[in-house]
Amino acid sequence: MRIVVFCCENSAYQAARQGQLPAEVDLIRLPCGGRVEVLHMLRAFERGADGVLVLTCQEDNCQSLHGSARARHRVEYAKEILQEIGIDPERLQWHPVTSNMGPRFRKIVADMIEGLKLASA
Amino acid sequence: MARWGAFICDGAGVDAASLAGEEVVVTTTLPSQPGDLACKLVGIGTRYNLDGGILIGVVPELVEDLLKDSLRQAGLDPFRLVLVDLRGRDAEGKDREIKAAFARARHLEPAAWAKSEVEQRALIIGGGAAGLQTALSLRQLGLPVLIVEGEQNLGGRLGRLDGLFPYDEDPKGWIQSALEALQDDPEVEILTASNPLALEGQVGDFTLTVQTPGGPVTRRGGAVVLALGSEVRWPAESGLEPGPRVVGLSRLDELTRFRLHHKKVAFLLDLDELGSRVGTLSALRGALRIKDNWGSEVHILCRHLKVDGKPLESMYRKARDMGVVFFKYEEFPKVTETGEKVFLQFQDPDLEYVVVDEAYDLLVVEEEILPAGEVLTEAWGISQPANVRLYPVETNRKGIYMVGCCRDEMDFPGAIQDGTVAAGEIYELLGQGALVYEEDMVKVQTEKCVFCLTCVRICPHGAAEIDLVQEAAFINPAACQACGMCAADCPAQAIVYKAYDNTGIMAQLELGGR
Amino acid sequence: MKASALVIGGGPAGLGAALELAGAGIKVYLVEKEAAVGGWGARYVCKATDKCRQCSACLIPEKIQEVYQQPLVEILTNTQVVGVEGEAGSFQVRLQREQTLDPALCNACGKCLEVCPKGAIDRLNPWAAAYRIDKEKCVAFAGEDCDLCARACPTGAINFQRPVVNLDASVELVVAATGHQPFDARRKYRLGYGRFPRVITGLELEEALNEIEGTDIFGDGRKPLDVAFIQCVGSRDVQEGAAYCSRVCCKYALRLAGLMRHREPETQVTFYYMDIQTGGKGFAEVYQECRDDFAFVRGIPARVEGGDRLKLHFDGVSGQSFATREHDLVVLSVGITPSPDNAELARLLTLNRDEHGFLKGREGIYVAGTAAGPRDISESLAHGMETAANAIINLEGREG
Amino acid sequence: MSVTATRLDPKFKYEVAAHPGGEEIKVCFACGVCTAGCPVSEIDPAYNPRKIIRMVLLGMREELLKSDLLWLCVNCYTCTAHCPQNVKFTNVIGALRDMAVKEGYVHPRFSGDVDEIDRFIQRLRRDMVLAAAQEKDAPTNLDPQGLLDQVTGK
Repeated sequence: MRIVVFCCENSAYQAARQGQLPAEVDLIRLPCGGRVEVLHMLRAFERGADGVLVLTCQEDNCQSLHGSARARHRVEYAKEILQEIGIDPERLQWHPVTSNMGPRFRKIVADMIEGLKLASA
Repeated sequence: MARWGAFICDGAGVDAASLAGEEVVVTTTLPSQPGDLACKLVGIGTRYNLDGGILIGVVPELVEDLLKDSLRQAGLDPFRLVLVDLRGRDAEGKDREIKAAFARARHLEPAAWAKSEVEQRALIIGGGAAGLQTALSLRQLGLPVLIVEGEQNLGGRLGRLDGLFPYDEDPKGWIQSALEALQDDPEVEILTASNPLALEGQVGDFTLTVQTPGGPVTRRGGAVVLALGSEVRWPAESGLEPGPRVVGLSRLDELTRFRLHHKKVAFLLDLDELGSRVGTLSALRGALRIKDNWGSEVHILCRHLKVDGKPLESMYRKARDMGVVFFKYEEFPKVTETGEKVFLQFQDPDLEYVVVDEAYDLLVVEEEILPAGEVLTEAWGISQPANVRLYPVETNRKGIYMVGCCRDEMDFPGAIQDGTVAAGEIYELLGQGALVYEEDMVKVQTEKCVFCLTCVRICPHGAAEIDLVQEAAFINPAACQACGMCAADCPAQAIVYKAYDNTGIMAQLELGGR
Repeated sequence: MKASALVIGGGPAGLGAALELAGAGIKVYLVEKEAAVGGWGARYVCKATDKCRQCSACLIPEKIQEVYQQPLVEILTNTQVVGVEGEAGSFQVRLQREQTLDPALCNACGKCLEVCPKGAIDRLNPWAAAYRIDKEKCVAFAGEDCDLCARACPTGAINFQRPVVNLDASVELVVAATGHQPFDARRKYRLGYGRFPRVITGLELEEALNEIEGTDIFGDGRKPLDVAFIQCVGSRDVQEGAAYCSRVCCKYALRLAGLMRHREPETQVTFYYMDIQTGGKGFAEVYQECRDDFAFVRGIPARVEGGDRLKLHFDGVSGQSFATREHDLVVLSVGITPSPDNAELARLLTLNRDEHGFLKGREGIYVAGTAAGPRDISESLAHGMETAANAIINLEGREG
Repeated sequence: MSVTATRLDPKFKYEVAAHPGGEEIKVCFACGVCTAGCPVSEIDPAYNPRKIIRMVLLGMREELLKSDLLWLCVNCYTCTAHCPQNVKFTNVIGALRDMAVKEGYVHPRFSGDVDEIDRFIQRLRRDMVLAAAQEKDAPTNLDPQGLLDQVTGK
């Protein structure tokens, strides 16, 4: 199984480093949630990812003001595309994770893995 | 082909032999002390004529900038340093983390640094306490300033106070000494009775157009400080009308200078649900003066008394000790007015069965304090939302700061703090006389740009501009704060963010699953 | 600017001051007596619900990273200031660094944790890259012969033979950002802290929520679903020598309550308070949003009785005068009190203290953050910046 | 109940403050800890120290001085120990009782009776504690009524 996690380096990327990461996780560091493109998320699925997470700052806590909001909108749009091509849109999720939310990061990843295992069983 | 070195920190638990690949010309282990590490890295980089390095360790981010700095000093390209953080990874995770780093490294292009001269002058709009403090601090740091003030005199709301001031300083005296420090200084220009018309340019080189009594003038500066102050507004929605028996808190200063024979005075605070710390401060100060000067019976009605600031709790206690009675109302009091008296009817929640029905000679009402100049900031695309990353004085745009009451309700020490902090930030930005930035960090491929203005519209930092000569968008490298939003949103894929370009991101995705 | 500065304390104010000073080209010795920088702020939880609640706790890891990346800041952990001599513009400072565990060598592999019989090795905060030895618990520091951890350490980071080093430095200015002490809730005996396990302080709730997702903070499956917050514990209290509002408690308590409710929507929250302080940018909105979700009782309880549930004796106004109510968790919103080190610091740095015991600066020695009075994280950061800016101004004045 | 302006006496709080024992009353900020810890309030919620102070500050002289509640305080000083502002409420009650007598709201004899009751209660308390103490090794169930009968000689 492979989970691709797009992380804002100001927040989720730091949270990811607090504690053990499951082997399934590939972290992709971005300068801001606003950098993530629909294309990146779709390409991740195309290259074999079972789940994709886009983890950014809280929306009103983004260094670039609208970066997190834009990331969320793009995830919503990409989910629609996934739906159309027959991939469960729940495989793609956006969550806000601030830099000091290590436990939350691990829970989101664990929930995703759990969900994927259930879906494939 | 690029020549890469792989550097493995002590304790990373990675076998150097496993990294052998064609582009790796040297692998070595490194000490963990940041200083030693930087030295060794630079030494090896120079000796093997490397193009870049992959640093594998635990928490290498902590030393990232330090290393880049050392590399730059050694004449190497700091932007071809890829860090691999192995914290929290098992053997398989480590392997994938390293592979992804190599994938990214192959696509990294060297960075070019540019340096541009800046205007060192700060353009301060607003000559109240916060604006004056910014100017004073900047002058002490040796930077020139321009102060633009709409009124005839400097001082703002502080200048209209007389005695009703709960701090050690005397407001008039403070303004006087500020003026003395500023007015004969050749590096200070003060434009009074003047209003800003337009602001153009970017950090390091702004142009401000000001309407002065003698006509419009333009001034250039490297930073802009908005010290626009606040406006006092009568709380009309409360249904109260100002009159001889009902006055606003802001009029209390002039009123209490006279000897009046009001036997009973009431203060009504928190009309807009929450009220302000500043309002409570003036009310307490006013109540104490009324007690002193008039000997009246004073009642203060509020929802929550604000005590979270230095003199507040002690003033509150002093007021109680002098016999001021406080009521914490839950339901807004019923106010009726006859020619001679103001009647307040309210329930005292501390005595639930008692409805107090009192006649007062004077009712002092807390007004709303609203930030001033919102029209201006909106027109110029400057904002300071309640975002902790901008606290205290930064705005969405680099080189533009907001200080004092135009960004939050604030007392005098708050305004002083804002002014000082802003001056410190400007000194850091402009003190060296030049800005250093990475050229083409975010680059517009002019041939692909279709002039759709998406980047101009979405750039949160106002860094995207239109270059009429090139007929394409242009990301101002000095103002850019490297979020990459424009690159993500450009419909023509014309914008490339070098360190995080699509090829690099895609290469990391190419690795595939197991 | 060629100058150097000593910043004592690596909490929010110290970090803010160090970054500001270094930004102006001043070499900074950032001295922290604990094993990692970050201070109290590094132990607080992110209180965001669906929205950011502007608690600023997330800024701490970022500022830590920034100081590590700032070449002009030399971070000295496990270090204490033992002597300061001289005057503004030329201080000679003497530092003492205890280095049994060298954080630069530690890679947090965890081997020492496994062998320590006393559980004396831990991480000071989740962002600390290295472990630390808790000297209170470690038997080797108590004089016993034990070096299990040192033998287990693969990198040689732990070495009990490593001597304490003395460092001398010449600096032009000193910033004391030595922080505060949370009020000791045991002093309010009747509120049951220290006697009943489910009476905790706000700080303990912060740390507990920081370590888990959800609200099962005791790990016993009994999620607290009926929570009482008692405000002004050790603040606005003449008897405790704290005749001031601590400024932070209303904010953190409301945010923590909001967070608990966000994590567990069935949570009932009751606030026992005198006045809610709503100052600070954006906080009024936070209060207005959560006001309808919580019960507010204007009255401070006098007594908490233990049992299966905790029984509070209080006097509420508006028709509930003298009453008792049961809750399954009581959180005491403890205030900010002057650090117990302040007396020693005042002697060492020749500083005065204000009427409450907070430090006051003098020429060349500046006091920042909660060492000077109650402040929250962002206010401390800003105060650190202001203090540093003032220091730079005075330095410029002296040079120019 | 509505209190009209004419019946409120703003001078009352100063008079109480000028009376020995009442000095600190004005600094009360109504946190309610006094009532929350009061053993009398626990039995009779109508007796409420916070409200009594409020009545003084508001100037409800007559309602307060003629009130029976004034005489319920058992002088245990719990409120004084708890008060964060150092209002010594037990002393305030003393001052108010004094004023009630002086201003003729109660007969001076009544004050003496209250003293008698207090002394009697102290004796009763002592006897009950001693009775319990004598049997402290054996499990006992206190019989207050029996003890009361014993003390009053019934």
